[in-house]
Amino acid sequence: MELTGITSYIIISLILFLAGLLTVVSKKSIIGIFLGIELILNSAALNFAAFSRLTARNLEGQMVSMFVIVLAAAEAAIALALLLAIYKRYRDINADNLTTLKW
Amino acid sequence: MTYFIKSYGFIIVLLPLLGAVVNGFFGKRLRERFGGTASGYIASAMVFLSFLLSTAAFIVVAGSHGAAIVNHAYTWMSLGTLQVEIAFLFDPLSAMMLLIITGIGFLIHVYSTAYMHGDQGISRYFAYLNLFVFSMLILVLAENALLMFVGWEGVGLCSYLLIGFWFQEKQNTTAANKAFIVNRVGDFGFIAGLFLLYWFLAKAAGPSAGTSILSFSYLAEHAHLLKDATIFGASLATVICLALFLGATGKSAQIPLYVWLPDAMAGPTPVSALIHAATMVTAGVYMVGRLNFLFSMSHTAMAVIAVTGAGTALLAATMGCLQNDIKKVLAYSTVSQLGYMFLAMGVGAWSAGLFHVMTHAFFKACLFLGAGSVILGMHHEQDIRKMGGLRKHMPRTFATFALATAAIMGMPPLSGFFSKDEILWQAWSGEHGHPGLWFAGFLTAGITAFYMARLLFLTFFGETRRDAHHNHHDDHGEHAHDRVISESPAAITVPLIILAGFSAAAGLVGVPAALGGSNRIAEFLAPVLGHHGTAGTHDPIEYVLMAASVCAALAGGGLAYLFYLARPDIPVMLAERLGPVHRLVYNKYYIDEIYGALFVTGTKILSRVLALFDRHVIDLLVNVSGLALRTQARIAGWFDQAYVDGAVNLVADSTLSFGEQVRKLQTGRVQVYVLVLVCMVALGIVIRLMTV
Amino acid sequence: MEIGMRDIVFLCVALLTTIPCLIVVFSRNVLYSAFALFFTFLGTSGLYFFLDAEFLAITQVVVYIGGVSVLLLFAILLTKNVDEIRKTNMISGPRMALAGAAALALLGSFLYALKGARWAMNGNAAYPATTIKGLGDLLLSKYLLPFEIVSILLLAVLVGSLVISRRSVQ
Amino acid sequence: MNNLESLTYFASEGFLSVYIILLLAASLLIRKEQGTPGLYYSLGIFGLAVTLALEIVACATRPGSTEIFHGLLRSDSLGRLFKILCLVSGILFLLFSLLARETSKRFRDSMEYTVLALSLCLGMMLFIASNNILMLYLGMELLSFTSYLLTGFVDRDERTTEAAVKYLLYGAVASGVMIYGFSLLYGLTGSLDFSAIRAYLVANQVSGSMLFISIAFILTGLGFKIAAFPFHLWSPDVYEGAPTAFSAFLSVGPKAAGFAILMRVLYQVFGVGAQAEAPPAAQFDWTFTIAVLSALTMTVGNLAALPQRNIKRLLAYSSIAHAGYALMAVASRSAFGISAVFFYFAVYLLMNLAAFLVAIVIANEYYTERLDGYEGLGWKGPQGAFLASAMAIALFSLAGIPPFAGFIGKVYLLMAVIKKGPGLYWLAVVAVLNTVISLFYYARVVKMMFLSKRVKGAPLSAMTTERYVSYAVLGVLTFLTLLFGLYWTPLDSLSKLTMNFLN
Repeated sequence: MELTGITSYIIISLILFLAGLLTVVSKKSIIGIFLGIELILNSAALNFAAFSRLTARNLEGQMVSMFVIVLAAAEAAIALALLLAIYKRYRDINADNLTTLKW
Repeated sequence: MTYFIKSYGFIIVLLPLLGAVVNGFFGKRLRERFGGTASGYIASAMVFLSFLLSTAAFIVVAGSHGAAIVNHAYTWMSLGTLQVEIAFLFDPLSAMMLLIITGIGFLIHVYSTAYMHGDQGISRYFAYLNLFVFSMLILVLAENALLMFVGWEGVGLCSYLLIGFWFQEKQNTTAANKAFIVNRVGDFGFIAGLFLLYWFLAKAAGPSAGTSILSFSYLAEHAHLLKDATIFGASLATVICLALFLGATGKSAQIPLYVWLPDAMAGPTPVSALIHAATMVTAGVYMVGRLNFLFSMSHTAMAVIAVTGAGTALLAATMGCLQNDIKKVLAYSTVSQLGYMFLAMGVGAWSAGLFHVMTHAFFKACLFLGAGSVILGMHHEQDIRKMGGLRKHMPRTFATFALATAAIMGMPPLSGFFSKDEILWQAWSGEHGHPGLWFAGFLTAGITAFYMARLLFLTFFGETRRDAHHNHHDDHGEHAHDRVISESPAAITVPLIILAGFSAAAGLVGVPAALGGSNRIAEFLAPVLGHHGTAGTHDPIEYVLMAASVCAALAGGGLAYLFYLARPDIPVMLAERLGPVHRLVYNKYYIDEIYGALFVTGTKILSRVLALFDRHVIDLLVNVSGLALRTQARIAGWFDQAYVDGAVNLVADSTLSFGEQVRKLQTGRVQVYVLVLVCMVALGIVIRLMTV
Repeated sequence: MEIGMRDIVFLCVALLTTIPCLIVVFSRNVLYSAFALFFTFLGTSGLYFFLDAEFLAITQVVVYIGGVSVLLLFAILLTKNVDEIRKTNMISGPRMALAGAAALALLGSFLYALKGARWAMNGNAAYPATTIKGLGDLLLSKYLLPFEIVSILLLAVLVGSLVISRRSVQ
Repeated sequence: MNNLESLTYFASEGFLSVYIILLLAASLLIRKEQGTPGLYYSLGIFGLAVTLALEIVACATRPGSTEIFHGLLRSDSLGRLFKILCLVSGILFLLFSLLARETSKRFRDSMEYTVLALSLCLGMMLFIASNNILMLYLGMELLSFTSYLLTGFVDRDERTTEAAVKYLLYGAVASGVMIYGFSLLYGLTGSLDFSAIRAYLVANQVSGSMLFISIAFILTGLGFKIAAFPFHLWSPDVYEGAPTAFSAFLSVGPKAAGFAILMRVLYQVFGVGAQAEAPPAAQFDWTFTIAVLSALTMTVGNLAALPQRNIKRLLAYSSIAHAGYALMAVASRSAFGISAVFFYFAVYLLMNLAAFLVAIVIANEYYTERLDGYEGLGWKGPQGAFLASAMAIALFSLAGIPPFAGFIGKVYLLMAVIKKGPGLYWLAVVAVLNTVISLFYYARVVKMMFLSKRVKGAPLSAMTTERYVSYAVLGVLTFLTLLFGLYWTPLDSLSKLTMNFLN
């Protein structure tokens, strides 16, 4: 097994992915949650790039990675806007505050 | 005229719908413009027109020597092999039902104009009533089983609406809900039966099958395919018939689903007469008759029907003996008479059963309307213990009521005598008959005579006892003194007289051969139902049985005379002597309570498995094992009134509380939502990988 | 197995990617988490170089490190007093425990699946020497449509975020 | 087919894209004070109506299935019909926004709202038509991002922003998981195009476990879009918090789009049972998985709806339940199932939007979303009677009671399941039981409207222009609900067209 082979990349991306999930679920601040989401997207982009180069050997995967990066940025913009709205109302960004809507 | 029916038969059905639409949407406008009676006139006129057309249809059918006339209105749906048409079937069976529904329906509409006079919701009432007639006509005229089911659901809905008509009182809505839910159980059986039927026939006939598998003509032609089919080891025909019969027990109030009918008396009295006596409840009988070719394929199902019918007849009759609410007595008597009809169906005496449907429609409608007249005269008093001596005040009501009572008791030569004896004779001698069944019917005849005579005597004879139970009704008592008991107006008495006339004479269409008649009704229905029974033969036993049942009726009547007129102290004494039995019957064998108990137990299991063995359940086990009679006081105390009444609601409540639990999943924390997502995905993947 | 220079560098980059991402998860200081994320992005960018995806690596640096990370820092500083930051990134223990169990389950099944996974090896295809030209060609031929659509998407997001943030700034 | 040729198949989407840009440009020229009330909404409705017309023309003139834009998109009847459905719901969405107080009063001249709505529709259309992983992702994100923004667009109370944030966080995770799953699929098959993926799966032995993980992740994203259990938790909160017009839209348009693409992925990529070439990838038979999800979705939705006292939340849970019903036909894995899903959504659009429209009128009038606001509605004069009857018809239709269209829709779904054979009979039983449960909460609302002892609150105020429009729309929706309950042959033949896409 080659160290720079596909498996290494997949394991790295898997670590990023799971770390992202853990972050999303456990952090109390909305920014913390969002860090996790970025990790998840990053892991997917890495996967696409790795498959693109090492197994499929076409550029399509890289193409997706690029779009994923762009969309992540757009998502960050929306998140920031909403974050400010939340902060304005609660003076806090604890996600556990957001429980008016339930049951 | 044949052409007219063939092309425009649907008008008969549409007229009441038109009335319902007019009353439903413009009722308020009408009332403002023309006063409250306009709704009633419109509704009655629609049904009357429908009745006229029905008469025409009847004449056509009678003239065509049994050939069915089908009016294809339009293709309702076409789903692959299933094509359902809105088509109406005019044959002797449906023509007869048509006359009963529109005829009696019309009389009851007229009666209602007086009975409901001044009620706030009068246009709503007539809209419902018209809608009911519409649905019932669909049910009866449907050319295929699915359309029939539509009518079946429709009458259920109307019945629900009408029972809860005075929804301001909680007990009425409770009764309506009970009727609705119990009927749902039955409907489930019906639809399951249809499903099986469709499924099997579609499969058996293969791609070459016609597209209208559920039409009655197709069913009649292909029912024989079911002969050797089995499902889960049981005969398919039996399973289908039993499922359909479950539907019939729901609608026609048979064991075990009869419990809704007595409660349904909460509705206005004309409704009780129209829906819960004359028409809707016979839907089950009609359905069995319509599908007789199917039922005759399964001996097991026939036996079940016959036994259920006989059992219901007997059980309900005993329950009727100790009721004190005038409408409840009639309700139990309805259940009992329906039992008779199913007994007839079960022994294969199709035409006898339907004959009884007809006669029963007349005399029971007359009785209910008479009861309504009495209730009106007594200013909404329904307790027969507080009546008495009414024959002087309400002579016309009394006369018609007495005639109808005699009819239901089976006094020759009134209508009830002929239909009942036909059933009893068939129960003895029919191909599926059995002396045991006859005996149950015979016994029922006696008990019926007893409680009907009791009703008559307590209501119309003796002295007025309006103050006897004064202290129970403090709030109304003071007013009662001022009110005078008087005969009802003509809009009420004329329908009564007409119905009484028919109750007396309708039997003449079915005079059996043994009495020199030719049983014309059986002959008339033969194209649909086939020739059954032993018409034409003379068996001396027939006369013996006939005499026996008349004697039973006379004995019952006499006993009632003894108990309630001559020696009123006897029933009191008997009640004391036979305390437990009396209480058992008086409380209707605690069937409602037992159903309640079953539901309660189910609820416990559902919502709190851990609490399964809490005090109540252990109590229940102790009580059941300790045998009912000794501990019934405790059971009765335990199932307090609210618990029992709410039994049906409890099912709803338990579902609700379950929903409350599910709702708690939604904590409002978005990270918990994500957590659920992650865990579920992980769980799914792990399960999958472990099982491959 | 012979370990060459390339492998050692790869290992370093891989560690640079994965170790910070654990800090992202477990740090209680949101600033630390954000900086750690910054390093993860940097490491990913390095991995892209290993994959001969220079353009992607540069995009990653520009968009993520230049844009997203700064945006995040911006958000942190905008919504918090600097003194409070220390205790702002609390972790919910029970949720972490449950999610940890789920993550372990996922990890296990993934590793199990990885053992039998047969990726679509397309060894014969010629991989372009410079990916930038290839990507450019693709963007102007097959992927022209997504390119256009993403511009509409960015436009819509811009318009929408502006409305919402303007409202909250006012 | 190359980009230029493809444009002829792309008329509607192309028009919409250009229109969005033009609208943005035009808004720079119109100064705020010049704008007439409702101008942008009307412009938006116009744009969508033209798009709809173009789509209908395309549907009529371009039958058959074609891959366009080098296989990025697919032009076929399944997509086109679902697009028409989504566009209709989009038009109604803007109309409802105009009619609802919360969106019309303060944002009467909001260009941004309209642009977001149009972009959302564009996203939906691309999502439905996508035939490529990238396009699917892009379409879905265009749809999602604009949805997040529209949810939080109106600053009505604290609930709007909360809903938007929850929606964003949940949606981002779900789509992140999905794109991760797609990356695995790309690794397993080496291609982004669905047709190529399909061909690879058919030709090669692909690892079952990894493929399953990938499918599970992909289902997470699509399940999020259709709000199926266990990915449904966001939807009640978002529906309750979002502007009512938008909740109404969310429960129909994006959900239908999600179903369209779910079926495309499941049937086209992972194979349909009826096809002769049983794919080796059919090591994973997803029928059972979807069936279980379907049963759980409808049960959870219906049970949770029982105790609800807020009409929007109640309809949200009911919408979850309906997704469960529709999933049932997806699980049937047959061409008939596809047409049943379409049929159901066409009917669902009518009845659900009618219910939401009544909720909008009531919220305008009484400022309440709680069920108490409906007490005795049926007795509040002719207006009240009309509203209450329309609501009752909509709810009974949702419950699946015979003379209404909802019943026929359910019959189609059940037929699809039963045609599949005894293996799925249990699902049909679960569905029927669920229908019974659902009757409880639908009937409760009807009961409150008609059988309530007290007539609560003031009588309805006098008619306004907005009210007339609302009633006209409500009348049409209700009429169609009734009509399709009695005569649905046109809808039936339309839905049969969707089956073509498999060829």
